[in-house]
Amino acid sequence: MVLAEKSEVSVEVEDLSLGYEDLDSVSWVVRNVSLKLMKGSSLCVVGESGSGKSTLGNAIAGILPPYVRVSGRLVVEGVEVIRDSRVVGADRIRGRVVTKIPQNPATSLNPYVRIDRAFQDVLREVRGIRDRIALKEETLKLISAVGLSEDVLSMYPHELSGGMCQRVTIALALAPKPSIVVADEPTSNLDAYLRGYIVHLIKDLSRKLKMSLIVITHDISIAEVICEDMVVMYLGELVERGRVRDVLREPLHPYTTELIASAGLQRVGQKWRKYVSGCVYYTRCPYTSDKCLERPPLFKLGSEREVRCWKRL
Amino acid sequence: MLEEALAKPVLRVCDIWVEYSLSSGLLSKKKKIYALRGVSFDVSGSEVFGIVGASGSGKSTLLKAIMGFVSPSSGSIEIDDVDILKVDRETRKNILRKMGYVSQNPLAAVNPRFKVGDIVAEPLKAAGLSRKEITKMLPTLIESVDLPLDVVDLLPHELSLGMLQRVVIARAIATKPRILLLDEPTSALDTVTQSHIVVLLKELKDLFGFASVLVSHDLKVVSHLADRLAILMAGLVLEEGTTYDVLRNPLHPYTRELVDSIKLKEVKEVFTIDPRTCPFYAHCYLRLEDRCRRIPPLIELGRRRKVRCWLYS
Amino acid sequence: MRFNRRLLLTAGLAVFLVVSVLVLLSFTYTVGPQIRVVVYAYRDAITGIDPSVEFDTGIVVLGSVYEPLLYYNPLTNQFTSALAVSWAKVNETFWVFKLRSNVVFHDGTPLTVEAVRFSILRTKAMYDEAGLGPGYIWSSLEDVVTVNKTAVGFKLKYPAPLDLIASASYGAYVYSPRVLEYSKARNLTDKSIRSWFESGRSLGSGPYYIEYYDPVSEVRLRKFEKWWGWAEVGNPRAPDLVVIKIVSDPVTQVVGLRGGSIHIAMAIPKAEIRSLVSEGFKLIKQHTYYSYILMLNTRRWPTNITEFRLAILHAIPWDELIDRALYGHGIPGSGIIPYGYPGYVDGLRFKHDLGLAREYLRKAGLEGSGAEIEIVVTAGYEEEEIFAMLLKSELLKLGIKLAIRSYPWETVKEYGAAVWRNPEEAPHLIINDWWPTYPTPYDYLYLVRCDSIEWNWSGYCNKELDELLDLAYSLEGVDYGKALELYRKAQRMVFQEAVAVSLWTVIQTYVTRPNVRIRDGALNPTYMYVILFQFVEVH
Amino acid sequence: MASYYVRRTLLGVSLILGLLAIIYVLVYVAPGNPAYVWAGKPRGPRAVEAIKQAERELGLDQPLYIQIAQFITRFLAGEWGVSIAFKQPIQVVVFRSFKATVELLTFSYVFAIPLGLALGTFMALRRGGRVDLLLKIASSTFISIPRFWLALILVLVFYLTGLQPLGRLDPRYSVEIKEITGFYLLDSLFTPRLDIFLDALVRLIPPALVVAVYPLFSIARYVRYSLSERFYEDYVIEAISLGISRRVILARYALRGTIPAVVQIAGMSFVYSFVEAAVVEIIFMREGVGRVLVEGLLRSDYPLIVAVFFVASLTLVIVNTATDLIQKKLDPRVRI
Amino acid sequence: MTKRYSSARNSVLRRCWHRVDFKAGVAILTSLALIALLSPVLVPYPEEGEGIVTDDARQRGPQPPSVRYLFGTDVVGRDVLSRVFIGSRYSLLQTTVVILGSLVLGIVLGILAGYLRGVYEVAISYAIELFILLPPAMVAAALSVIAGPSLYVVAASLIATWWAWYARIAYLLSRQIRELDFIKVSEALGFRRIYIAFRHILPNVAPTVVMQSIVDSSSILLEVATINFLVGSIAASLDTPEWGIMVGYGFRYITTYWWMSLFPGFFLIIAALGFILIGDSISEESSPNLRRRWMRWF
Repeated sequence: MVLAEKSEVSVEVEDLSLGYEDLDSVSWVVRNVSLKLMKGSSLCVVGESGSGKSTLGNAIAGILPPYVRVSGRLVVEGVEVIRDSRVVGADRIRGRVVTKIPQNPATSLNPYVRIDRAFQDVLREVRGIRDRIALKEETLKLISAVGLSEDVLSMYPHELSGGMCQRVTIALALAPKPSIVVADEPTSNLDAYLRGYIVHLIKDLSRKLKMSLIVITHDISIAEVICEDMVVMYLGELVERGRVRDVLREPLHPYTTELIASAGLQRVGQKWRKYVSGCVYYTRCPYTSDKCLERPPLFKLGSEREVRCWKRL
Repeated sequence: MLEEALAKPVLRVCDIWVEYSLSSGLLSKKKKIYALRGVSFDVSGSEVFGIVGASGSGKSTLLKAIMGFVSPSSGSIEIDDVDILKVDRETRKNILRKMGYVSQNPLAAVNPRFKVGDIVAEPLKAAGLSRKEITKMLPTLIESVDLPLDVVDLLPHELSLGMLQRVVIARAIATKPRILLLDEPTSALDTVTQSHIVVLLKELKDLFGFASVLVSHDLKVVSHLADRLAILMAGLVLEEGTTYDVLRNPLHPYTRELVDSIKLKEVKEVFTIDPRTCPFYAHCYLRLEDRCRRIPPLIELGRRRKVRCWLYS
Repeated sequence: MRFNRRLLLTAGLAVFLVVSVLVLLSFTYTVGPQIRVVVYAYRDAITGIDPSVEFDTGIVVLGSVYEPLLYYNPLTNQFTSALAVSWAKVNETFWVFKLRSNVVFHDGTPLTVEAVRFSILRTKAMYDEAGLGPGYIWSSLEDVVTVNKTAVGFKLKYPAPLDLIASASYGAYVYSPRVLEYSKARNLTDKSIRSWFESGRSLGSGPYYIEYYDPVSEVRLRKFEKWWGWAEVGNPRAPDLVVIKIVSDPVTQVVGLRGGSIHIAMAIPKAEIRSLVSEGFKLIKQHTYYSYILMLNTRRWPTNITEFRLAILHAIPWDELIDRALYGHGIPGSGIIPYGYPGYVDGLRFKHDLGLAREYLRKAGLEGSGAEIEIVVTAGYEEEEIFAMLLKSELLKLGIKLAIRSYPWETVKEYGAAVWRNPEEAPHLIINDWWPTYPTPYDYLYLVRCDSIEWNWSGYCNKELDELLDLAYSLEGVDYGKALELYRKAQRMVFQEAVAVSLWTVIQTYVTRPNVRIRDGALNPTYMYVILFQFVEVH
Repeated sequence: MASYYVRRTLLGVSLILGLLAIIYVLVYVAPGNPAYVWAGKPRGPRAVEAIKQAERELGLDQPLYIQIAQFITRFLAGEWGVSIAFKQPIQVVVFRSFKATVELLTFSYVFAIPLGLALGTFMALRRGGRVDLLLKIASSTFISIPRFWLALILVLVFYLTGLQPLGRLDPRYSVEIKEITGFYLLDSLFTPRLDIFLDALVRLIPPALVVAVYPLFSIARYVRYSLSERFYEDYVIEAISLGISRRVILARYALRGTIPAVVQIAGMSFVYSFVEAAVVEIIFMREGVGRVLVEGLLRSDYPLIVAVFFVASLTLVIVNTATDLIQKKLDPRVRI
Repeated sequence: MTKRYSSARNSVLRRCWHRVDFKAGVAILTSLALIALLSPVLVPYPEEGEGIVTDDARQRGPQPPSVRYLFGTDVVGRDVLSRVFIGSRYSLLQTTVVILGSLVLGIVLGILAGYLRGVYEVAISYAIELFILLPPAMVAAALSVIAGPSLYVVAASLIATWWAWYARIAYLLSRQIRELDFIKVSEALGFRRIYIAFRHILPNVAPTVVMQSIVDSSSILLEVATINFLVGSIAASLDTPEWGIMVGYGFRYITTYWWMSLFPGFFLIIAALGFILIGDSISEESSPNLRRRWMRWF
């Protein structure tokens, strides 16, 4: 493997489609998504459940289940992960270059071992640290970085609260010293009260360790706090992309508008409309025209802004 | 007149204590853990009373106690001046029919093998309505929660979570209850659906004019719906007041943090709660040395404003 | 694949360890003495080895371990001396037996008059006191007395053929009275004596003693070098170690025999014998008194009708029976006393004649009635089952439905005896396999006595017959010939009433490996399945 | 923590008491005449008296609950009675054969369990592949074969080849071996004689093969199934995403949760085999509990049946309790 | 997250139809069922199949497999093919009876234990733990001694032990379900407990238990056969053309007339395999992770 020369691009997604095989059909959950992530920057993927954002995140983290179908191209830190409808390099990036903060912290920790054992596994396997004292030191460093005390190490996962679990998983994700961290809905299973805490923790750590950060969330207000760039997805399609500031100030796609409104617990959007082929958002869009029966292309507005809506034309 | 009607509470909860006994061993003594410690509040007219607390604060237990799923060790729960803890089973059942209950997880709240129509019709059936009457009433009910009519023949797993929650709400309001108990009605949903449900609940309240108790960990959701609210922690009410007052001028340090958390500001996580001290003692930045070790009394500060903090004694 | 490499390494290490342990052990290897071994595959579990109480399969062990005063061979009608060298009837109620002088028991104590007295009185007492064992054969005995140091006298209450009784295959064994000391027993019937014996010890005077006793799987007998008879037998090739293996499965008997794990097999499937013989295995046929007796329930409709019973008996395909059920290893039954046994009457047979059977059925008024009857057979006895199946198809031709039920032996016994309590519960037909305790015809005719409520499965009661039998029995000790005459008469009565018939008498087959020779003296028809191993040669 | 063990053990003890009660009802309260059997089926002049005596001993004239209580106390005090069929104290009859059965079963399971685990893991890792398909068909077929049929085929093979090590030991050796533990494989090492050890081993392998087939393949099938499920558990996916190697994920993450169930399956079938192995024992001329039971059945030996029943169930209670305790040890979440 | 209790069951069956092994299993069992149903007209010697030794049979005696007697004839000359085919009725019926009996008993008791609290729960769950401990072969053995051996006794003793497995599943499931909100709401609405147990809990418990019983069915078939072999060969009439008994009967002649037990044993294995194939497919298809195509992925 020849590592590509050090470029500024950390993740490059080109026309990527991901789907799951079923009996004799494939349900595509991500369709023709392209995006780029620069080194050290942070990106939010926002969308409601079923928008394919988690699958996209998993692909970038290199954990595609065996029944997945792919097309397009995915390059992570110079390693080609997906090429020519095949997953080729997932095991080269997973845990080495990318790690993932899971959505469900309570079930994502090995219930059979104590926390320190989980750290040792990662450190030994991925970082190759064998020395017991070094292991202990490194574990302590990690655990204190997320603000936990030493006594957590001798506990089992089920003895921890949700917030503590999430912090342990964050520390675990940092253990391999990745250059990219994918956080998949890091706050969705936490009390509202803790959301801010975890969001800030992730943000601070990624800044401090100079990692690229990909946050997958349905809550646009989190994106506001944590990210610089933002991608809005709906039913597997990328509908809008841009700097977070710009998007929030002036949302171009009606779905983005709905997302922003819903963060303030306001409701916009249509009730129910029959689905037709064409724009994916047709069923809920308040501003439809006949044009919407045709699938809109991704309109580029400047270098950093893209939107998939006829309204912009 | 209006004042009087408002003043007469529909639901009055008085000094409720709920305990769980946790047996740690056959031979060792049973440990008692209090889920609720002397909680009192009342709800009148078509008021929405919100209760905010982190997980483990006892907020769900409170609703369960009102519904009779758990029995309090002392205290009284009066509905229209009848103490439901003291009446016989039949009367109690009749009173309970005046209440609707919406729970956190719509999946657990409906029988997965019932059709939506049957689910919604169940309270009507319990009220002794004939099949004919029920079929007549169903469409209005379904429409009132913004669902298409053809869902009545679907099974729960064919609906999305948001739709299912609407079904649960439809069931709760089927018998036109005096009181609606909402136990985290939105916490399992993503932000868009969440906003839809919140809007729906608001509409329904205006339409039917029932009183309701809303329980949530998310101050944002509660503040949108509730007229008054109480902050609950470790089974103790820490603060109570109108939503406007509490949000504008939070008195208790914990409330302040909660208000901050709406804006995703960085807050401290609450790890340890000693049941013998003020629940926020370990994390309070205003700690008033010795006194704070004891549990402060609930201090009344003017009309409908209470706080449990030594700061105001 | 680091995972596999490590696994491989561990496995390799384990193998190395095991091998090195084995090698180390092989240094301590010593060759045991070469001994002559005979493995005798017996079919059933051993039910006990108390010589005074055992009344069933234990004889297979006891026969080589203990000796009676006399042996009797009914085929030749001759007595041979065992522990008694000579004997005489002094008068009708007093017998004297002179004991052999050079006999020692397995613990080294010599045979004395006291030992004979002790053993026989204990046998009698066990029956009288606790109802256990075959002690009833001594019911005529009043006392055993010392005549002199080497002669023992038997005082009787009434005349009885004591020579026959003393040579009975059950209940006539002599053993050392030292057992009282060993077992710390207080009296003859003390339970501790039984448990002393049953825990696998022997105190007899026979050529072998019990070394290991597991009634379910195997018994090991060791050669008793001090046995008095070795010189007389003159068999230097007698086995040093006899293993009586319980091999209940006939197939395993064949397989074991062919492979060498078994030397003598007694339950080879009949269909298999010919091919084994052609391979060089030796076949020994032994005449027995082991009979299968069909009993007909006379207390339940419709078998309570004599004509109906006769119809059934004429429907039995008699000529086919031996061939189909026994593959020729049997003798057709006649009456109920087996061929070659005192009191045997030839020609008491029915014929397979469906026409006659229909006739009887009409007489019984049951023609075309579609009567349903049932037969109970013992599970695992293929002969009985095949018989039942044949009968079933024949009866079907007469329009009678036969239901076959097969149960374990104990259950069969309960069903049989039920005829007295509740005849409706007892089956219409039932097969009893029967062999004698000591050679008297009474033993067979006992099956149809009124007072034999345990074994008379016909429920047949005829006072006249009973009186006849009582008379014959009392004459046994006085005029044996007259007694036999009466027994024959009784048998004819039973035949005419069609209550019980002997289906066949078994010819027992033993198959041995070529290197084992069973001499003539090793088998005695009154000793079921017993091989006297002093007469077995191992080459 | 400690109290969990106490409680589980107490449950085990209560189950044993319950078992005894059931067995009593099953065997003694049924029709038939236990007193007659208990007295040794006496005949003759004193028989009625002896039966009366036995009735008093058994307390058959008492109400049922007292009978049960008496039975349990008698049983727990070790008064198991004397076998009707074999006249020996029941403890002697049962435990002698018990050792032989345990030797056979232990030997089979010692190989079957790890092999089954390995095979199952192998199949799970290659699920969907051709090797997996082949092994899946093979294992499905093997567990479809009833044990008696397999034994039967083996007999046929033996018959045709004419070589067969039957019994537990060559009779020559059986008089030389020192009985210390009752397990011949061990005793021969204590004796110490290599040839005896090899003889015992050679005779043990064929029946052990028949016995081992079922646990081996059922464990393999279970492991394949449960492991394949487990690969999608959140914590396994998390471990994968952290780049932990397959070896560690298998050993510490996926297999960890499978093992208690495997122990349970193995334990259950181990005890059920007490009876089922009877066929194998009969065919291979070995002693064994199952064989004792069959012999007892043929002779309506109530006390013996009760004892075998009890010993088997007791083993099952012990195995079950042990499994639960192991599970607790392996899985810190378990709470009862 | 609460587990979804319904994963569309009918779609599981639909999915199974796409599997080769499921089809093979169904094919095996259908043909066996057909054989069982039609055997009286299908077989050449139905009388012999039921156990009667006809004159013909006596004439021909034991014969090895040939064109005329495909599976040979047994020791008294009966056609083995007829016996095996007619025997399928007994074996399959017995298995079905055991499954249905233990299902009904297990589900009812399990739900009662899981839903009713207090003494009922304690008593029934203790009974479940207890009955699981009884080895079926032993119970069959003991009952055979007491009640006399028969196919009914074998079936009864299997039900007596097997119900506990289903009851345990039903118990644990209904204990989970009773904590769910829809049960609580129904209770609060004032429905009777018996109504809730049957309307709400039963439909949610039964499919899982039934599914388990399908997966189990091969074990039950084999257990039935084993017990029939063990208890039957010492204690049942050899007339009965049940497979286990036939194998046991033929076993005595295995060295000479090997076909007598080989063929019924063979059918036993085929039937068990059929059940296993179906059970496996169902359990794989009903698990969302297993039904997907799989290759090594980490």
